[in-house]
Amino acid sequence: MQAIESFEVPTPPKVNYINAQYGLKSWLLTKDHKRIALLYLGSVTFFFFIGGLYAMMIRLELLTPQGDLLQSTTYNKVFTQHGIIMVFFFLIPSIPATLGNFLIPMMIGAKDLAFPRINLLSWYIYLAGGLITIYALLAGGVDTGWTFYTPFSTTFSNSYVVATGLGIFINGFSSILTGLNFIVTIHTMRAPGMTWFRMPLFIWSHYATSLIMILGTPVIAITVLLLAFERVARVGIFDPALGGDPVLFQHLFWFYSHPAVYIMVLPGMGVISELVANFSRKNIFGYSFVAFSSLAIAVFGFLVWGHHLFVTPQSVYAGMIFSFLSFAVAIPSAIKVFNWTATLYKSSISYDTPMLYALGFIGLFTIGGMTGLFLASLATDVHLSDTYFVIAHFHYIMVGGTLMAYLGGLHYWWPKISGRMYPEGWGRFSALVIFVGFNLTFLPQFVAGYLGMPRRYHAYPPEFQVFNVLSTAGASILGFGMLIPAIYFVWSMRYGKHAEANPWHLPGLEWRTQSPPPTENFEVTPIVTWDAYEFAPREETEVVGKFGPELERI
Amino acid sequence: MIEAHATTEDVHAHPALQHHFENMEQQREAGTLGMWVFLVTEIMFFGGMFLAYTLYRSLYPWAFASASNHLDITLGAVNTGVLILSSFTMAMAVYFTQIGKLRPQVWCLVLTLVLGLTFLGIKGVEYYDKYEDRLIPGYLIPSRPFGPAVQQEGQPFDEHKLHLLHGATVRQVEMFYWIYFAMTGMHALHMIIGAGLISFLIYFSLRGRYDPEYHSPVEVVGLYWHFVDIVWIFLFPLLYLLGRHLEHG
Amino acid sequence: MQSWIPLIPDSASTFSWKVDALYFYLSGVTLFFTLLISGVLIFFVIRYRRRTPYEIPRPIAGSHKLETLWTIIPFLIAMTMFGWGARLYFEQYKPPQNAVEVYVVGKQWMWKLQHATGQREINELHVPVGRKIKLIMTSEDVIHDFFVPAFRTKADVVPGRYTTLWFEATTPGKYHLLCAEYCGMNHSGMTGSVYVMEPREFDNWLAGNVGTTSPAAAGQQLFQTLGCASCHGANGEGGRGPTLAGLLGRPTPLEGGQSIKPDEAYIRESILNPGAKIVAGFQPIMPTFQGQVSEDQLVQLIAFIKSLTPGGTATPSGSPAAAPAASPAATASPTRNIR
Amino acid sequence: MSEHIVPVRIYVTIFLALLLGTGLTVFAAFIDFDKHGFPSQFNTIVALTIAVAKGTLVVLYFMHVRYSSRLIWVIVASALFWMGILFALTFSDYLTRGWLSVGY
Repeated sequence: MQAIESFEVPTPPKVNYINAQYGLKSWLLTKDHKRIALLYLGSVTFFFFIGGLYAMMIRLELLTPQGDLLQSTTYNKVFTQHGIIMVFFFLIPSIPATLGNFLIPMMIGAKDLAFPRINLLSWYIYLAGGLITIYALLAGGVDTGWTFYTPFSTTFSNSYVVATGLGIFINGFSSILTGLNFIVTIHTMRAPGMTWFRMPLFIWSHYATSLIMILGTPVIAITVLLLAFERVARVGIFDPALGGDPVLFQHLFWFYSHPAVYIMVLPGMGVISELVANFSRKNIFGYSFVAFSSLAIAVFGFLVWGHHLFVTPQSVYAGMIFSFLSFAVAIPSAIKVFNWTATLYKSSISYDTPMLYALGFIGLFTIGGMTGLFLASLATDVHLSDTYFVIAHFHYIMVGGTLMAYLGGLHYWWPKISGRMYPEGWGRFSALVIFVGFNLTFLPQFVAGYLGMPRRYHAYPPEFQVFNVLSTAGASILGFGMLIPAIYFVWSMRYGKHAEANPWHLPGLEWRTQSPPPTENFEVTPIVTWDAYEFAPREETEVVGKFGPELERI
Repeated sequence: MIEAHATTEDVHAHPALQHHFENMEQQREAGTLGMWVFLVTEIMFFGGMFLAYTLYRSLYPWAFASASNHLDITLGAVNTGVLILSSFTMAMAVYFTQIGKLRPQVWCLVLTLVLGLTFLGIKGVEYYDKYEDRLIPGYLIPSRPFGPAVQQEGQPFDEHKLHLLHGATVRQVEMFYWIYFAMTGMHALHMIIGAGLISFLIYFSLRGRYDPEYHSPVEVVGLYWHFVDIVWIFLFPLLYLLGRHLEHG
Repeated sequence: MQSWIPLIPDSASTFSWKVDALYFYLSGVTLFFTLLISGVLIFFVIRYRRRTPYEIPRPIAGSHKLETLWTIIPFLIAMTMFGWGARLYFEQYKPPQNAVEVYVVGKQWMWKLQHATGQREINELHVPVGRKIKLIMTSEDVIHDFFVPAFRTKADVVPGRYTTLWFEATTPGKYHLLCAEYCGMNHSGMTGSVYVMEPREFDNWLAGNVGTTSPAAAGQQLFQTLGCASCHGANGEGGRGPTLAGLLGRPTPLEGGQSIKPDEAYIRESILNPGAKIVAGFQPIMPTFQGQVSEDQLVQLIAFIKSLTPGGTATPSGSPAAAPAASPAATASPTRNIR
Repeated sequence: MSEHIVPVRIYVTIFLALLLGTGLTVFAAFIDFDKHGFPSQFNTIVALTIAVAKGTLVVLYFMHVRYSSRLIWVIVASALFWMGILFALTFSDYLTRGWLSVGY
């Protein structure tokens, strides 16, 4: 109790990073990580709504089995562009480039990221990549699927593959630079006393994410570049007609694109660790296990790409290696889920909107993770690969996981970012709507997938219609649910209640400065003498979790 | 709980110290670390191409040997020497910056730049030779030997010019040249970027910007330059030398 | 049966129930953990809801025992899944001896199939119950994927190489044949049907569909016209080139000390790129046939080479063990040209 | 706090060693080791060994890793480790493709 009162920092409406300077130029040339985070927030949201629009088109088309709304060429472009926009321009930058950018320096007590200019550069690179991609979409679109499998993409597709590839190539550098900046910042910019094991888990997970970004992204960059060259110049590393091997492309592609899944979900896990601990006022159960499981995921994530190639078919023996490793990567994720759940034991749980998202995340991520086992298991994957089961599985991770975490984090840090409170009632309502809509959209797809409905089908056998109708209904609810936060966040920027420095009464460093923070984050460089999530003095810690003597004896 | 830390603005703060760093040491450390992390991404970037190279050499060993024997080993070896020398002068530039000798520092940088450009020049000569020999793959290159375009017109390409070893086909030789141009082209691009960076260094070095306390940029560009050197150290034997012993076989 | 929404697809092969069993096991584990986690979550959320605004719960240090427990138990469960799945996968992708072979060529956006006895089909496949069928598949253009949900099996069809798929149908009926790898504009139209028939019906069907040369016979024709026979012998007995009769599966030493077990891909490679893997003791004198033979023709040459038996004469009507004895197509004239 | 300054003598030595390595690798490339009873692919092994040695010298001395913090060592090692992953797992596919007997 005592501890919490002492966190209070007076919040006079002072000079902060938002009103420190005015004018468009001050935003476009800013080197402040918080402003760059806002630039990212705006552009990422823009791409999210474009991607969402494509999603609605897909769902509307699939309402009927005949394929009567869109032509097949249009439909192919729509799902391709949905994938490309959502993966490369929303999911990958979403949490790291907005929340990570905003919070990493604040959480470790730094004034900025190590390379502020590179940080701004990465946003411009992202924008350039995005604009080139949008150009490709407007000029005629691309129809290869976001996976760009050769030789379809190199030789047979008659669409804007090169421009899109270029967009993705350029965007990759934005991701690399962000990851580089985070790693250097976390290594060199920590405030005095901020040891590695005092860092919030959000930082650990972003560190792991950054590792994947710098190790994986260059491989997709060169792969996409070679692909574009092959298409333009008709030379062939990947084209069987020219002596190449299309499976090599798949190896190189998935060497990045599977770990990229962890780029998307690891930051989400970091957000959830923050939310679970802070909204139950409890130190996270098994801190070091959660921290190291992030690193384990980053490392193991690179060892499992071959499970996308079980039916390609790669060698049966390679398939077995990859299957084994894929099961292994499930373990660190399981550890996280168990620890989050255990954190809630004997805690003090509030039902604020961010916590609702966190609880939703844990449930949905469990389903998403467990259904991943069906795809890691060789024999079931043979039947399930390239069906709607896969679609449902990764949407449970990407939407049920990453997007939930992103929204939860955005609500949680909104007072810090904007200096205003969002409307709590609407927040809870929309969290509920999104949860219901999401499940209605994707749960039926598991069944449709096992029944054999292949993905990327414009028209489908009529017996699958019932699942698609359910999905489309769910998607409408989901889409509606997404609009609510978009509206009230914008509304609250002007009309929301002013936020205190520490509206949630939390010990984290980012709450020990005014809301919104000043340009250099802290008035004076803080000296950290406490652990992450230290709500009560350490002396009070129950050394042995009382999970019942019978469990402890094991 | 928040206590004042040592004042951030030292009285004698170095003019090059950026506002968000505590001191020059932290700034230098961040710069070096950043470059190393970047080099890791570069390694992975080239890694994808090395993987393709390894795969196709193991699939088409004879074609790769034939094609590789067609490259000019003298120019390749000279270029290796030139690049190693430039790496040495770059290391010396860092050394002279560290001990604060301005003139040799500038001279070393200039020498590095000249050597780098020499490398690119020799590379250009090699590329031109390949162009003359019509060994550049791709439809964009006029009158290329490879591919259906020419073959269908009934002008059989003089395969003997390629000195194909038994078991090699023109198609596979084309694969070698595509990988050759992709890898050396990417390497040359890195050289060009490096040359640009060194030009910047020379400009600022002449204005006396770097001193023993602040030489992070020289050091960081040096790391980059050495990395490009290492890539070539691997490219040279892989592209020019392997299969050489089969030349007269 | 269709009055209620089905949860599993039709079962029509020997794999179906095996894959279903694994699927049910996985579903059971998933359900158990999902209910466990969400149950515990809901219980905690209600039991430990915040009661007063300023309450601070006592911190709890982690427990190594619990961490170990929930690392090892999921790992062991995962390993059961891995082992089960891997065993079944091995079974699915290791084709059995003496399977009836059907050649499949995928192209945008249709399936071209040909039985060993010569019958050609487009987007349809007729197979008998209780006989092992092995598909040897390749593509003319992009990657496709041969997917029959009722058989619980699929495999990509990749240009430039052969992939195989085998199954043994159990239940007569008409089942979906789908392309599961995105292949361009009309991907969703690249569908068809697999007709599983009782053996007697199947033989009748075969009898009613004579009229095309068997792939092996066509291959023999090609073998002559392309001049293969001049080095390999009219019946593959060998000469300046290696013996082809009984080549497949027979460990063969190569120049350079390696050894391989020739398969379809090796024959294909040797036709298109003869120098790649030269049989020990032979000169690399064979010219390439790259660009001179189509995918269909390659398949026919392979079928012919596979039909050759050591010491015997060519029996180009398909592998005798595979062709149903009653099939009139087995006597299809080897001299008829496919063109 | 200050970094280690490498003496000129070492730079010169390394430079000469690198030149020597280049000469050696060119020389070795023309020897047909296969004919002299060495294991197969010995030319490749020699060429790559020399290249690795040269690269290591550059990394250790020109790039100062020998005098750098453990962190830099870890970074260099992890880059090589990840390259290893890329190669090892990709080739786990290509090298085992022929293993499965396909039933003839």
